[in-house]
Amino acid sequence: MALILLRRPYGWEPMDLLIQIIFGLLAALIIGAAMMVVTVRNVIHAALWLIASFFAVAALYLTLEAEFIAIVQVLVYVGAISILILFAIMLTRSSEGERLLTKHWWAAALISLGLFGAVLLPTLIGHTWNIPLPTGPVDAPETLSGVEDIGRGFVNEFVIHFEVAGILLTVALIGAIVIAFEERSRRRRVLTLSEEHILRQRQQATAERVSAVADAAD
Amino acid sequence: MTTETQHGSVIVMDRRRGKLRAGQGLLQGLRVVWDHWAGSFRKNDNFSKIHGTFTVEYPEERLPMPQAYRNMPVLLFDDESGHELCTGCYQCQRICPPQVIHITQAKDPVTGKMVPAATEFIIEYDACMSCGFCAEVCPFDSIKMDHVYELSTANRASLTMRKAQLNRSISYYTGIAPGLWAEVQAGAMKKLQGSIKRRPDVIGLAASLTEKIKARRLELAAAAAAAPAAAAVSAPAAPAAPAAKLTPEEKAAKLAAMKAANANKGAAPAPAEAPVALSPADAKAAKLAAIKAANANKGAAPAPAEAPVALSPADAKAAKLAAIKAANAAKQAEAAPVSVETAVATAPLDAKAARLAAIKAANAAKLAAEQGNNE
Amino acid sequence: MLKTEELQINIGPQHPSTHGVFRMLVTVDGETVTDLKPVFGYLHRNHEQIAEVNTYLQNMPYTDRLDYFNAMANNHAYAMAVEKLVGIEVPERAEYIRVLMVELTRILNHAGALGFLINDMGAWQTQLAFGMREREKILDLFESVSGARLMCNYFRFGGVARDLTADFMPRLKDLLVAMPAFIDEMERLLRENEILLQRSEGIGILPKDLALAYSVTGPVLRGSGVAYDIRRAEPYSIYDRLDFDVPVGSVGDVYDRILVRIEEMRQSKRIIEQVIAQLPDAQGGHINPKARQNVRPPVGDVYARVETPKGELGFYLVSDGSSRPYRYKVRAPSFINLTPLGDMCRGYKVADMVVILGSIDIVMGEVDR
Amino acid sequence: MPNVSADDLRVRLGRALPGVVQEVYPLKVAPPPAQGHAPAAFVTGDTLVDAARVVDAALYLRDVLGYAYLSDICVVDYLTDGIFEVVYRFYNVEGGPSLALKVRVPRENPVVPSLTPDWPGANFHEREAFDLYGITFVGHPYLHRIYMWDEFEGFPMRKDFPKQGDKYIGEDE
Amino acid sequence: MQDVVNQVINTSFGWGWPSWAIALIGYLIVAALLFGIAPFQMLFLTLYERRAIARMQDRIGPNRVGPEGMFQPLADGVKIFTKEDIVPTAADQWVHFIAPCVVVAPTMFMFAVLPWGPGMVPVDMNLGLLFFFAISSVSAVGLMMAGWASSNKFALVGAMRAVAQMVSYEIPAVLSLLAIVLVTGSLSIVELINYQGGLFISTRDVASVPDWGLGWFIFSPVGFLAFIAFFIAALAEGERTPFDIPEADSEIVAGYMTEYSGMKFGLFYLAQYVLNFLLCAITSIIFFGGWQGPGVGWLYAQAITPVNPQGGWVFNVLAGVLGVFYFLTKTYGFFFVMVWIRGAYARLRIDQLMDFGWKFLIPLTLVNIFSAAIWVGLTKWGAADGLAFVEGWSPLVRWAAAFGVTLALNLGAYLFLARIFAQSQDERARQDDDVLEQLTNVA
Repeated sequence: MALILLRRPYGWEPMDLLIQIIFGLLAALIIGAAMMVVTVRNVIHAALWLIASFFAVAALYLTLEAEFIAIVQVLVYVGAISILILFAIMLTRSSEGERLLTKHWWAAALISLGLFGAVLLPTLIGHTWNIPLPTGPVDAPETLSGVEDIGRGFVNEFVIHFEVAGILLTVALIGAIVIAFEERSRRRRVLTLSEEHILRQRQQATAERVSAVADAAD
Repeated sequence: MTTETQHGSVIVMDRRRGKLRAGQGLLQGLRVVWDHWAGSFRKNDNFSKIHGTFTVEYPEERLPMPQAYRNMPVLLFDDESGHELCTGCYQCQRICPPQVIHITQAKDPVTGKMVPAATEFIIEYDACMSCGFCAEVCPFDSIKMDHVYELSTANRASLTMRKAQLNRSISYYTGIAPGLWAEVQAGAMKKLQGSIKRRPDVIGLAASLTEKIKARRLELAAAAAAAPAAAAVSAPAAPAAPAAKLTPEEKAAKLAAMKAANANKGAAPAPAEAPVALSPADAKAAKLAAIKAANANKGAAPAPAEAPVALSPADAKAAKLAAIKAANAAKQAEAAPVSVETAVATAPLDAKAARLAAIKAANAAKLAAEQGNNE
Repeated sequence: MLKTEELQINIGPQHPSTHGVFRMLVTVDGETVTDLKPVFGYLHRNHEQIAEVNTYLQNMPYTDRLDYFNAMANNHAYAMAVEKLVGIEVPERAEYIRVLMVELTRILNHAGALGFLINDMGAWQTQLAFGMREREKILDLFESVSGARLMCNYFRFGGVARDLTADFMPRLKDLLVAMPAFIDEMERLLRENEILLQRSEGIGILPKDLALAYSVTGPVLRGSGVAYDIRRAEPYSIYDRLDFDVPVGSVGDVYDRILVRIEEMRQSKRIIEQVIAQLPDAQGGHINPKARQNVRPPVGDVYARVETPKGELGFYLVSDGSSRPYRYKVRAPSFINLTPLGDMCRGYKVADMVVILGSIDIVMGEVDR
Repeated sequence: MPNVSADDLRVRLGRALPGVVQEVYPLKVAPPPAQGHAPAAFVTGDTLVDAARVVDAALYLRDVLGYAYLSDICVVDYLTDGIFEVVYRFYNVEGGPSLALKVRVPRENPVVPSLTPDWPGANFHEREAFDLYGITFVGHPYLHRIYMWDEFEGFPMRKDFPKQGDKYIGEDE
Repeated sequence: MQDVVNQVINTSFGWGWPSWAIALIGYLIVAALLFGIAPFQMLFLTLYERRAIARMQDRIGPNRVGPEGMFQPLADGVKIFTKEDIVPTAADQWVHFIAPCVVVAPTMFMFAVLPWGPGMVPVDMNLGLLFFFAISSVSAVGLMMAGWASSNKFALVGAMRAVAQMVSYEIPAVLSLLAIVLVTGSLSIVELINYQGGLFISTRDVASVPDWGLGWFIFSPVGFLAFIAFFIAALAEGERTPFDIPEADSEIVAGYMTEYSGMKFGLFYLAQYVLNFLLCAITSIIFFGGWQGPGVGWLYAQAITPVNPQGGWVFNVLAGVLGVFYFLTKTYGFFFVMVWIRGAYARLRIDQLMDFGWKFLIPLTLVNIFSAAIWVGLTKWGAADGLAFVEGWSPLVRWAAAFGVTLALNLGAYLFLARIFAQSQDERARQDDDVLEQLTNVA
């Protein structure tokens, strides 16, 4: 990747600046998009902002050289989850919602800030700043991001987790299918002309049979 | 499963159920399309082939128009004389399904009577449906269907065609539909011969007129005896034709001459000199001359209007007009001997025109004579 | 639970697949059609009223405009009606020429109709282009005899307008050489194509007895399994002298209609071959090009019908003894074949609806009149 | 099934359904006065039936005689006689010529029972007749205008419908 | 590209620019190049398609603007640019505006991992294939936006169909590629191409095979079935006949594009054709060796590469030209197949499309993955992996055994599934007898 190449030791200073700028832009985009998600009135717009936020997060992963995670973020969140959200919203059909920033918005803001601080503060406090930057060649890229490692991890180390997740997903899938079938069977079936015709013929035949039986009884 | 009937049977279409469908049909379809693709690199204009490009690249290449092709009616006129074949008979106007033909018939400027020509002929091309009925009914073969199809315009009003825009020469029409024009000629010839055979003396006259003419003829015979001299003036015109067996045209010409001569009967000789030598294209000139002659005679002392018109083969109209005018002039002058010398060369193409001229001349002469008699 | 809501959509009057200005007011539940109301009249010009103002002959070119695909067949029906009313005999040669033209019309109509049907199924015009190619050849022939490709105006009361031109027969024979290849190719493209089978099998079924009750005609009726062909049931013109088979379907779905149309093209070709073989015998006869331009039929009424490619086209004429018809009614096959559309589409998907409409093969000029 | 002629039909229909068949009386079809000849009398050769019982007659044709195919329904406006004539045309699927049933209703109150419940194919024919002539078909499931728009006034195929001048022209242009 | 830029700037001019600047310039140049190539591909492909399909229909096609109609796409472009841009009043203005961009952008991204020739890849990502498909799924968002923002029923239905189709056909596409990935053991597109040297048999499977650049995957049963499945899925992804349901003009006018005009419509068009090009390109790369072909490998071995710095630059050029030639020939060949299919077939119905994808294509690709596993086992594994019986077989015999087994398996699976699928479709087409019976009893 480009950024790996940029990390070559000669001239890291401008490279670092570039990374910083990119990070800043991405962070701004993520936060801005996330803010838009909760503030816009139109639900579809909110979903679209969410997608933008997802995408920016994927880009952020790239700057961290986690290619696989980045690509999977795009594939799963942007390509699938967001579509699911959009579908859900469109099917429920009420895209214009109430504006959720009520007059007590400051309370909400306070709570969020508090929670955010609760997470961030220990990090800020516990972090050791001013570590001297490494000199000399950079380490080989981290191996965890490799697909192969993830694959091996799935079938060796984390096989139970993997299997459980797989079973969970399968169960969810089967459940969805069952629900869909139930719904389909309950739906009013529109008879086609020929089906209606055959039905009428059969009913007539039954009626005749019944009347014949009645006649015979008489 | 088939059921026999008298001619052929009833086939129940085979739906080919139960065949394994694993994509063979799709491959077959691909094969068909491939054959067309592979075959499309040569051109094909042969009806018996289904492969090859059939495109006609329109502005450069054009399909040959079949002769029968019809798109928008036009009026025909004779190339050499400019004689318009239309007589303004209203047949086309009457049959036109969308009613887009509007005719104004020509009037004689002197008498105000209708003459067999159209002064204005309007066809609304924008509403015309090119059904071709007008061309079919036209008894004078003057309205024909054109082959021009690039008529689109942004200006709808420009599609109201007047006579000047509708006029096409006969040679133009023979260019686009030689076979059809040959048919027209053959048909006209046949008709003419038929009618001459049937009634050699009243060519082309309406049946209602023949009785009148018969009656007139008797009177005329009596009158002719009274004035042999006057008749003799114009007599030499007729014998000019070969005596043995007259062709229809000659007969027509003779008849015209006779009628004209009859008109002069009982008139005092008062020569109004109007020697007009007609060049082939001088139809107008002839007409003018005739009018001039008529004007000269009008209200003047009786003067013989001498109009020796040497007609070229295609000058039927000119002859016709001249005859009419001369006749009118004679009538006006009450007794002006007019001798119309019509030497019509026999050309099959002009049979009709000549015949028409003859008829018109005859009619005019008859009218004149009648009037002359009455007074 | 997701509840689906019924939705009303207008397909047409401006829509790529409505074969003209035709509107279908469709109620859909999801993708399933629950109700369909055909709405038309956008091309209504009161043709029948116009015809009452015109003379009998003047109506001839207007019949071309009914079903502009099959002008010759329309001419035939109208000419037959007037001839029946007045009592005009048609010379033999003219009859043969008429049948020749009408059967050519049938081929060109089916070639086009199949192409449009496959287009409605979403093909990108290849089948249509092949059909149009053959159609163009036939139109060339029409043009050479009648002077126009579509608005032929070729039939006259008691004959036809013009005799065949000298180059007509050789060209027709060339065309007949190409015809089997074309029909076989069409069959190879359509008959076993899995996609087409999926799109047409079991779609738009019109059962046999319902087809009769719905008064549908032509390939739609025969596709439902009723072997009713007017050429056979009530032979007119010279059809009683010609051998041909009547193809019928067995299920009555779109696929059967396709098969019937393909087979009808074959049969038409067979008829044309017979006409060519028998035509020289009729050479002596004339064709009455300008016969009876101004007819004045006696007081009475008449109904004459022919089997056009789309079905039974009938003309009901009432004469009051004048030169204009007192009543002039067109029984248009496209119009009546539309009657079961709403019922036929019920229960199928929206995409099928388009195909069912295509399989009926309507021409709006005839529906709206 | 053997074909039935029109005269035969009249006899058989009269026997099977007494009172349905009506006596045919001549109609005065009047040409426009401009054409200047006397109105001619028109005596139809087809079977004239009672308007109220046309469905019975039609069912007889279908079920007994086998004329199951309803080909055409046509209305003729006989203005001078003050009637509308509705012509039903039936065919036998086996082949052969048609049988026509004719029904005459007064122009002032044209009401005919509908055939649509028994012949769905009569649907559009009857709607067309309603649209263009204003004949009410009792029992028709959806008797609306078919060609003209719903707001249109008048029945354009009637002989007394004004041929010239249109109040709708000028609104659009 | 960096090498060239470095050569020019630092060696020729001697400016001594830092590496990151060189890299940046190199990437920028490549990006600009690709950005120019993408619309060019679209222009070319539209003309190509129109001409090819015209030939199939016995026509000539556009041949008026320029020689052989060469400038017809430009004329169309000018027309589209100058057209009025209409936005419906009821539309969501911003979403309506952004949607085409969201659709186009991913297709441009996808060029980043596309190798054009030997050593000619913008970015050799070791997750290239995954990146390719991850990015391609983003355009579904754009389609959704377009359909929703137009506030038109046809557009919305079209968008729904498009998204449903894209999402469900991504599965067979990825599954069929999974088989290939299993065989190669890599997600890198470059690695995939390198794998395909050889002559009908890949040199990686049997090392003794001469390297003519013809060891394509298409010659193995696994690859062939994967190719069929992938190409069908690619047709669906690219919204090509017989899967052009989202824009089925006979049903829903133009799908999500209904309310677009002018350049926005042009952008959709651009996205579609560029996507088609990319799908054809990726098909040719994965199954037909991309730039692999007779001569390229040898030429590239003589060229200046990191492995071989002593090579001649002439060979660089020759290998590049030949490689790009092979690659483009194959790609346009596949586009021709797309056009060919478009010329021959009708369109499926949406439910039939779903049926086909889920009931036929996905089982087939799953079987193919199984085949691929067998292939890998028979050609690569040994006693250490638990396959003792293959020990001692020559590579050719192992390859032959793998070929035979997978061929039998795949063919059997295909015929079996085809029969089952045809039967299920047949039953759908027929009267649903059970339902009728049920209804009769109820009534």
